[in-house]
Amino acid sequence: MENLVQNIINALQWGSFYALIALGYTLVYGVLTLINFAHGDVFMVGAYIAFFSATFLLTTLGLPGWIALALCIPVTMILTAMVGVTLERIAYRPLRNKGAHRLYVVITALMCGLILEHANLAIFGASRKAFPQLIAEHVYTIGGVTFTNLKIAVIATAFLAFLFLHWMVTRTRVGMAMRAISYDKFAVPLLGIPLDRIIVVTFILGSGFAGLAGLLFAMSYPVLEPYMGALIGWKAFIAAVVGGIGDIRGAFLGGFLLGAVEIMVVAFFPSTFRDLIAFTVLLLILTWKPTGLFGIAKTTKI
Amino acid sequence: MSIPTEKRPVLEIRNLTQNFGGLRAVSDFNIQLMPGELSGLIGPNGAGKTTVFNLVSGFYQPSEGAILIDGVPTGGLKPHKVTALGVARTFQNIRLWNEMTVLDNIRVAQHYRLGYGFFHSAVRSKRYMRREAEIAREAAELLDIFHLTQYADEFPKNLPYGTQRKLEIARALSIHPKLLLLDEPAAGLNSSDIQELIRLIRWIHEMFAVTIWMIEHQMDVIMQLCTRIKVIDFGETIAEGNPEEICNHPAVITAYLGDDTI
Amino acid sequence: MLRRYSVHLSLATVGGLIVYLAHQEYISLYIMSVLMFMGVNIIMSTSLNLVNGYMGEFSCGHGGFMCVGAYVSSLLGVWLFAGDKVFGAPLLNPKYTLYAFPLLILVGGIAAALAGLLVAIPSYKTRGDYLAIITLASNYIIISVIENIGAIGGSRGFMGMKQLINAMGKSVDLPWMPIWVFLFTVFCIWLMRRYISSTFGKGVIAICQDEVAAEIMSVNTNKIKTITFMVSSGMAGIAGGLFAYILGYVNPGSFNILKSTEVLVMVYLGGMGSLSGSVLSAILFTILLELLRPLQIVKWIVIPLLLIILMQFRPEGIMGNRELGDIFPKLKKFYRFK
Amino acid sequence: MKRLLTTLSISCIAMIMAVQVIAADTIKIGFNLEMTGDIPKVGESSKFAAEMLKADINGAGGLEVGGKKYKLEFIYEDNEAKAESAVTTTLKLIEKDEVLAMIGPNSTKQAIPAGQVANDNEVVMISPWSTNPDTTFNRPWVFRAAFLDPFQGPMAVNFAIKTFKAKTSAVLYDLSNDYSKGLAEIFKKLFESKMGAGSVLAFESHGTKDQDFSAQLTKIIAAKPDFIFLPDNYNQVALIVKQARQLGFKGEFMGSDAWGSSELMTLCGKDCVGLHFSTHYAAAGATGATKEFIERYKAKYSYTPDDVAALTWDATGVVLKAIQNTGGLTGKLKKDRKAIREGMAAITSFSGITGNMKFNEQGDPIKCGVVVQITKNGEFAFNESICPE
Repeated sequence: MENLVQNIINALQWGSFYALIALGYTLVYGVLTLINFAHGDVFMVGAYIAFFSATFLLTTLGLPGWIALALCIPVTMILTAMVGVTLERIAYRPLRNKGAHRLYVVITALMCGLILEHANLAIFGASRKAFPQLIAEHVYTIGGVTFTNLKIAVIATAFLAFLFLHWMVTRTRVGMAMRAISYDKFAVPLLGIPLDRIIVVTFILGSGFAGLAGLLFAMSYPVLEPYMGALIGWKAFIAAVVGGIGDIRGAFLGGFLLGAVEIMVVAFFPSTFRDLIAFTVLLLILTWKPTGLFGIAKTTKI
Repeated sequence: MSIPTEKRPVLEIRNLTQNFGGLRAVSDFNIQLMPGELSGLIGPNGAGKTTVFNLVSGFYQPSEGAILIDGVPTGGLKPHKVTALGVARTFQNIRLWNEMTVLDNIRVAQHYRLGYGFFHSAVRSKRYMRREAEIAREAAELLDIFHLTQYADEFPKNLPYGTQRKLEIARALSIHPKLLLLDEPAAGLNSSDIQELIRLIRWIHEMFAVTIWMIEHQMDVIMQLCTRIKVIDFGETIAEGNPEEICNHPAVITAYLGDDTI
Repeated sequence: MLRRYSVHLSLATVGGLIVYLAHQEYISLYIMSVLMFMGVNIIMSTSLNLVNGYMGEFSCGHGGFMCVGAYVSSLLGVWLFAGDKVFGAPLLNPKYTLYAFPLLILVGGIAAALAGLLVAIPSYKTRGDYLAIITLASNYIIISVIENIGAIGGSRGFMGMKQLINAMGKSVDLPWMPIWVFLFTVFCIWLMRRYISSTFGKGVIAICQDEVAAEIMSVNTNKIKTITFMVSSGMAGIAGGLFAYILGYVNPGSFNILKSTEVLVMVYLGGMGSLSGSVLSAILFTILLELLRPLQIVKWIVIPLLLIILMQFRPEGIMGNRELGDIFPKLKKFYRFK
Repeated sequence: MKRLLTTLSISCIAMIMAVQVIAADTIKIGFNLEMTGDIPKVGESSKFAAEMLKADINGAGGLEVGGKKYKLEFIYEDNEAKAESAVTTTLKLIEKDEVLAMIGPNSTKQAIPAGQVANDNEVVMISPWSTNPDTTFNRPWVFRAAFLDPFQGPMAVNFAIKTFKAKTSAVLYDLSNDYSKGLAEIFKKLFESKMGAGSVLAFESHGTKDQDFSAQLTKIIAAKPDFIFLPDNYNQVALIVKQARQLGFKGEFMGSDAWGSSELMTLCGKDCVGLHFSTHYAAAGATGATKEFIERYKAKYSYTPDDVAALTWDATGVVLKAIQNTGGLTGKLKKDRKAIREGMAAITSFSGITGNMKFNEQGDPIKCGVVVQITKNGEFAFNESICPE
């Protein structure tokens, strides 16, 4: 029982990261039907930006941890958002304007991811970076269940981010424009909504939250390396699709679902079978619900 | 020689009902189409006409009722099997394979009677060569009949709209159907094209001796071509008869013009 | 008459020349190995193009099928002809290796084709990016299965294939691996070209362009999808078998997502729906990887950058969906892409 | 378009066929390293150590072989941590660059196929880091500098039973990493043979690039083992130890030589203080050549060398010694390579910075290992030395 509760907390924390990254995938996908394969690496860049700003604030300026953290969050989010927007401006938009098949943009995204990874490797070397401790970590044990203040913060942030994005998409003008674009990309410019500006906003949101995820990730798993975003990026993409890509609720739920499946398989089966069982479960879910959990079945009009 | 089928309907629909969730798109629909008939199905937008066609061509499975093609029930058959029974159709919005040549559009439609599979295509067996030659010849002949030979190597997307319609009908006929379903063939055509279309359908009807059932909004097309017309609204049959009867049927007028009795 | 067989003749000449040069050691083993991996890449990219280009799906787990082929043909080969600590003495006399080798590779291909069902069956209902995840999941599943079978080495990998190569060399003294790679590459392209140009195979393109119309116009879409996925993964299996014998060692880690994305890049670089484009891009990509080796880390910045720039200029890949014959019409005199 | 394609293909072929330049009076040694891909740090460390050695020897006028001084030329090739790339890289080094011997690849996935090629082409290859028996098995031309799992496994078992007084244990290893998996399995077998079946309470695995281990650790901690055996790479060790502490585990960890990186302490911090692991040498309190190596490396690259760096240094040293053993180079590649192979076999004792070693008939080193403890200052302090019987 204690084990189960403990594993639920583990799953929530791990799922939070998937969810936060998957949100970025799904936002961009919803607007552009583009699988932004560079997103995992944007997350990695976010973690590095967080690392450099945190080290700068802590060591060079000698600020106390909590102030550094408070400054770190906006700095990381803004800078990471800029990286995302830059990718969109220099790599995706020209291709889109040339009317390329969407999968060519996907491949371009893949290439951008490779460049980010290896540019990092070339510039900062192969040494891994240790993320400085910003806030003191407290381990609480209640009835055999152990958790830390950081874990709670991570889970809470994921929920807040989701609520914010959900509010944004359903309640604000920009969000409505985003949804309108996902329904009909050709009609929207006719209605006077500036398509490119909405796309930029989407990238800002998606990458900004990837940056936030990067910061939190670096605080929870303080070992940074250039390839850290690749695997988690792929998996978050999987989570977003299983949830029903293009839908914010789907990405959020998919992230937690994937986290839960991975953790629970390890908890109750031999851990060597983790990938085998976890991916079989996902395969079955998609065979059972061909458009993911929240995806709307596209009715073919004849 | 096969048994004469004069008395057997090409298409028989019995008590057809289709529900989408809570919505009843078609309810208790019945029809019998005799060989050689040219019949129409009309009704206001959203009346469920295309749904009936989709049910007949096997794209949906009916919630209730039965569809028989030449006496064979189609329940549980996939669309390509239904097509192989001799049902061809066209679509409201033209659905040609736009980046495949006109000739290939006709050739691919011969899948139901290819008579060879992957293995034969790999080894280029005698049977494969014979079948491909036959298909190519028949496709060329068909294009010739429809005066489309000049476009054989073009992509359909580059053809004028009227020609695309014609090609779609030619493609449907290339599978030698017993029953041809035309879903709004006149949609999007200008008046001179419509006149040509009427001539074309009439000519097809005689030339290929095929049973035709069509949905159409252009009343003059229906009135000029069809001998029998069925009207549905909200999935229910509201009238049936020859063009004249339909024109004067009060239920039809209400359905089309609304109940404006003051 | 001569023109009709010109393709066959030129292929035979090129193949013969390569074998002769290799045998006389005019081509160094290094270039030979690059050429062999090029052959493997050609098979991989053309076979993936069948699914991603011609059928319009987005499969990103091609490496998994390669893995199945690699493992099945090497396990079978070692079991029958070499014997090792897992299987004990060989079942058959190694001198028959030469005759059985193509069969071994084909069996690997067939096994991979069966693994292709893992993707083919969900594809009846699931499409597009959702199917992409299924392919990705199959890739993970396949690798995870192999990692969990301790008897064949798990993540330690499996070896012993070198003995078969030696046995073949003993039977007839020729550089057998290049010969087999060349023959299988030609065979795969030839088979796919025949498939895709037959009326039967054109059903694949019909599905890509309008699946509803295809089904209504009597194309058995489920059957075509199954066959296409199986052919595609089968070819990947053949490529995997060759890959395993070239290396003499297989490890499940060699067939992960990275491998799959590498193939993806080759397909889209060449152009969706163009076999010659895929061949060309596989050749180009392999050479590029080899030429830029001295750049070390920077290589992996330069190559993606080159590809991004290339895509800005040719947003439909090198060939688009055209074949060589469409760009050089004169070539059509020598062969018909029909 | 047409012209572009033609020019491109012609220029590509021309470049690939380009003739290499042969320099006289140099000794070329190839390095087949993982500079990109999964484990870039391993390749980087190897390269750094080799560069340092080269600078030393060339600075002293070169390597003296048979009375003649040769300049060293090290050729580094990136195998991208891919098996197929390792093979082409090996062939390139052997044929195009005409190296006398090859160092690397480090990781087994690359070392086994590369070893095959080196053996077939009769070039001495020495893998600094690969621990899989198959790398050198039945390959007279292939050697290694690291000790094998069957030696390191017992080291960990005996030490833990003796020092921790452990009766039960748990193992967490990397499923896709054959080094980790091999060591974990040997450990389990030995521990259970000594402490009885079932004394390994939990035997859990994770994937190579995993960052969260909470589920495995929850399971392990619930089993209440006396200590956790962790044959993992140092970067994962840092995460695992931290997460175990966060989950309330207060017991001991025992590690393997893959822990032996200075980065371990930057990444892990105070959580790792006091833990033990078996390795090739103890950096803290090292004396003589070892101490000198560590200090110079640290001065040059501003971090303490890890085991790969030290092993590469030794592996390269062994090869250079073998070259000297030839008693003079003829300039004929095939003959020289064969002489180097004989030179390798002739090494009766090589005193490297990771200890004294000689090679057995399989090309595996016979050398001692040490168990070190991590001190408060983050140094790896000598605790116990264990030599093969």
